[in-house]
Amino acid sequence: MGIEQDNKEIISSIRENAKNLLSENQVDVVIGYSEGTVPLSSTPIIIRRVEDIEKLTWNNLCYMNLARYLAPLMPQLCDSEGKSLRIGIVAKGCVGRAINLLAVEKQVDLDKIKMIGFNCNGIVNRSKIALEIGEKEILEVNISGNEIIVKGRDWEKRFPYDQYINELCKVCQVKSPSSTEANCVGECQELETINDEFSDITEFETKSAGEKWEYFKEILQVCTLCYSCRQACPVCYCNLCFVDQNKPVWFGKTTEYQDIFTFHLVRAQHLAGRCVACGACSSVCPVGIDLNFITRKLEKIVKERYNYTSGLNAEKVPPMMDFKMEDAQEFMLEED
Amino acid sequence: MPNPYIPYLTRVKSIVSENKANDIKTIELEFKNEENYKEFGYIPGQFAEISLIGKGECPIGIASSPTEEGTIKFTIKKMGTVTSGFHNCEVGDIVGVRGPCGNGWPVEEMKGKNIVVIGGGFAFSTLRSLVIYLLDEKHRKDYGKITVIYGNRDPGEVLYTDILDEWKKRDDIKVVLTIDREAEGWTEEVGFVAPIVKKVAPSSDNAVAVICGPPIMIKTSIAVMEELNWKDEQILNSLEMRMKCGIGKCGRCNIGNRFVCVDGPVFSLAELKKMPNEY
Amino acid sequence: MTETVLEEKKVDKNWEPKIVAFLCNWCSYAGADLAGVSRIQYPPNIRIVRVPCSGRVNPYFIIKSLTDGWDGVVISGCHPGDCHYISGNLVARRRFAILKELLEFFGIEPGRVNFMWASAAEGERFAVLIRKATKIVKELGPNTKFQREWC
Amino acid sequence: MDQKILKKDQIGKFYNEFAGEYDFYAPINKKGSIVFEKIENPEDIVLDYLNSKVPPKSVLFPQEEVLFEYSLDEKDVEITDRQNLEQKILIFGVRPCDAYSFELMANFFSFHGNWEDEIYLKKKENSTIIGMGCNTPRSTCFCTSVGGNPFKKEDMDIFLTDLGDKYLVEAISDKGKEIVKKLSWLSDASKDDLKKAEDLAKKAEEMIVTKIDVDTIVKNLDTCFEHPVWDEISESCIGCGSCAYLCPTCTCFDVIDETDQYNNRGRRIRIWDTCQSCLYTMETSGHNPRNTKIQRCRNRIMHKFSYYPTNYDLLGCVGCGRCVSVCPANNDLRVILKKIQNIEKMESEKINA
Repeated sequence: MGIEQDNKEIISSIRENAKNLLSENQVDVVIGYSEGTVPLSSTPIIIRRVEDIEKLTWNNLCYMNLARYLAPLMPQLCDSEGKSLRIGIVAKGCVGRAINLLAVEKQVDLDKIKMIGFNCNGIVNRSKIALEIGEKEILEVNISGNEIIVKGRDWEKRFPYDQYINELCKVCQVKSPSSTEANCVGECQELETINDEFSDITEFETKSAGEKWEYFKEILQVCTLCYSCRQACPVCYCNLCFVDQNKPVWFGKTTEYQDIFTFHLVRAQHLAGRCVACGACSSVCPVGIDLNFITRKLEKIVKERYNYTSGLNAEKVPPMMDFKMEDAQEFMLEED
Repeated sequence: MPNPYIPYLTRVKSIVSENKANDIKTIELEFKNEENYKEFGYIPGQFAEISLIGKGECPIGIASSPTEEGTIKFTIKKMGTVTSGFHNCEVGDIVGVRGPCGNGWPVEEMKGKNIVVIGGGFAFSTLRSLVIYLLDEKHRKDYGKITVIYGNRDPGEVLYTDILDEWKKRDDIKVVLTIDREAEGWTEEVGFVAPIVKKVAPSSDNAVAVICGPPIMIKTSIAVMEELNWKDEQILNSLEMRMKCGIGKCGRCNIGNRFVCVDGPVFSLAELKKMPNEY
Repeated sequence: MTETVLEEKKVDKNWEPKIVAFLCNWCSYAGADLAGVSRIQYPPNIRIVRVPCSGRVNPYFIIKSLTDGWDGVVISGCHPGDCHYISGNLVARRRFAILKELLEFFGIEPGRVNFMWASAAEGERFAVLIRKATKIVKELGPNTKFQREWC
Repeated sequence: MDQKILKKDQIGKFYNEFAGEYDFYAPINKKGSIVFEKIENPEDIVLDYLNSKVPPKSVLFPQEEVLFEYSLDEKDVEITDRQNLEQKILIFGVRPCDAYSFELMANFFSFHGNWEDEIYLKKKENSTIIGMGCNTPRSTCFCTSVGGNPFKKEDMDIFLTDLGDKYLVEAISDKGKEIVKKLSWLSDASKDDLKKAEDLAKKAEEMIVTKIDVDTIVKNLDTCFEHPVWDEISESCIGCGSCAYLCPTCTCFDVIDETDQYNNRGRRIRIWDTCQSCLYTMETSGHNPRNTKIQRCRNRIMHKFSYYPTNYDLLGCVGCGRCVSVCPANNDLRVILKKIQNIEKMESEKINA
């Protein structure tokens, strides 16, 4: 069974469920993905009428995390009085995780949200492909069998699917939303805990401080501080981001490395125990920085220290909102 | 032309606290290099980008009138980083001034007309500038009757009390002060600005009204003026917008295709009605 | 040993690190006070910022201190369980744990930022720990990572 | 004869002719993205590229630019103007759309007579633009719809056509003619070369398939400020700044003071800013005239396709397609424009239905 067949089944199940929700008047709108207009992309779309259901689609380029559109709530998702409409949302595993986390943080009202769950089969690593293709224009991307077929004007290149999906997707254990039947139609599961693999991070940790500094300097120096990563992140919803605060001005906004570095460092700190491993930040980065590498470190810390994985359910309190008397404190300075 | 982002350097000559809450101060600046004052030549209603070097810059309406020669004044309310910085200033501190920016009140076109000045709160600063300009010996004969209606929240908030007292003594200007709610010792009008305008009912014959204040005051006053048969062209407004450069380059103060910092801040109601409602 | 390290880094032997210390009002600040009153010597490299509680120390403070060029940061609060605000230091501890690992991950020497507990009665302990922190930072040499080109 | 030939293996020699006198900017490959940077080694120059990721506006209007420097004393301040405006700049390998964007920006920065942006204009005046035709425009390009052309030569000083292993060199402006005259070692172009260049130009133009009726759009925008189409257009926008940052004609900036507090000195700089950011128009009082995504998206489109035509009689878009290919949410400008173009049609359909 190839990816193509998978996707066909996913699309038909999404459309079927979305249609039922809309026609039975269980929801007012459905947020989903539609076919992108340029290769290696897809467009989030809001469906209001059953007639438009055919616009919904799924391919392995639906990298945006749709929970982004829930918090902060857009005017398009509100009624005339500014109250939230009932929303159906096409949810892969990480969208489900984001919604759960937003619910824990009291940012969304789960009663008004219906997830349309399905078993996600991975997201193509678009920056990796774009990087390998280099300065040639990609005109078409198809996924067939177990290959990603990339076509240009007079060339074609094939990539093995399982190697060219996001690193996160390779080790993903939450493929469908972790949710109860009440909040979800379609595929869902109830997860207590997962055991993530962090071999790449562990390997990196063995490097010296100097090497690490140089590595990040190398990968972050192309950052243009467009803040796409922040904007695409489903759990970055502050009204006033720390980089924009001016009373006091915490950090500079120039493209000098020091400022880029502090932005990414502090952004990462804010995602401790909150990152839902959707990879949206990496996928949207216009210069192709693998930001997930940083947030995965956070996941690892939180997992190791507090045995917590974000967004598996809408009850468990995230570690940064909690504390225990017996938390490890081996890092504290002690007398010899 | 030289680098337009470089400010003139001035020194703080005096600082006056204007209200009871002590969050509005008038700062008087004198140019470090006196010749700059001539270059600066401004008209009432214009603003300047004033900066504390190292802290930042902000656009503030010029409160002094060009007829008060030698120095310029700004009335500043403590709001953000830069304005708070100004509140911590001492006499002798250096302040950067860039400008004058904007179009200002059209004092030339207003010649020969009766003038109604409606202001509210601390937005009265550019109106102070205008009235002093009009009352100056050189200009007084060019203009007709002057009526000033000035509203505030409470008596402690009334700015420029000395000057207002002076004006009240004169017979060629009518000054109506009002506060929102009754207060002890207050002998003048009580009520919002709009109903007071209605009560005073300035005639629209050969007249111009200049309005500056909080958005809600502008809105309600305009409604009253329309009731009193004022035409859109006779009503002038001074708008506010966020600005950085003050010279039409940084892009943030556009309302439709007009930039508040160079095409404004003074727009007639007729012009405003043509612009999208994005201010 | 410190001196050989500094030599390798081509730093002036007389160089002394500048360390900013965020001390909680109820324990560590009093501890520092006690150390002073009891005439227990500790290095003069630290500049103290008194905060109401170690829970008040926003990670921004620490990162901003480093980017502003301080050579080291010390944060000290009450021992777990002794917090004047009951749990402020426990909340802070989680934050610090993550920040510490994260800074290390980004390649900032772990010794730049040091956390410790010291109660109001522990003047001696406070002095010992400050001595230790100063030694660690001195061995690391000046914090030049955030030096800007134009400065 | 005006047309000359520059062989691709002579690029090093070409570079050396200018390196001393000019700051030589050319496209380089920086971690997989093509950007224009100052060249130290001619071998870094990338010759085979579609178009740069970051537009060459970054040369004349860099992401961060010093406005002036200052030193602070206890009670005094000294301001030093920036010094290096007289430096001659040469930008090599600019595509026609981007070359046109320099003209647009010059128009913008010199608008409002009293206040010209001397920094940009001076730099523009001192720069020489060596452009290059687009043999293979991208599928996202639509320069022909906005008055451009993959082989438009007007806005350049020297125009190059890629003929495989060599370039056809044409001097366009007087400045360019002077330079070509100096480069006496360039060989003359043959008739074949000219013919080939002509064919390439024709082929390139045919390759641009996106056709947008800009006149209708400009006309429609006059009346559709409150139209519900904007809800739809802004639906998928996430409010990042990529489109504005990578747009060759976006000029908005923020001004900040940076102080080196231990040395009592600092500098006032401007950095790129974007109207898509919520805080962009937020006033200190808390009032925000463009508070919602709908208004911000509308402002961006209106600015380029309505305010620019009204103010300067020019379009604010050069059709480079960068925003189309870079938008994380794939909020395609071409689709947006089509929607606006079809507003009347949509409405009549609604009435019929």
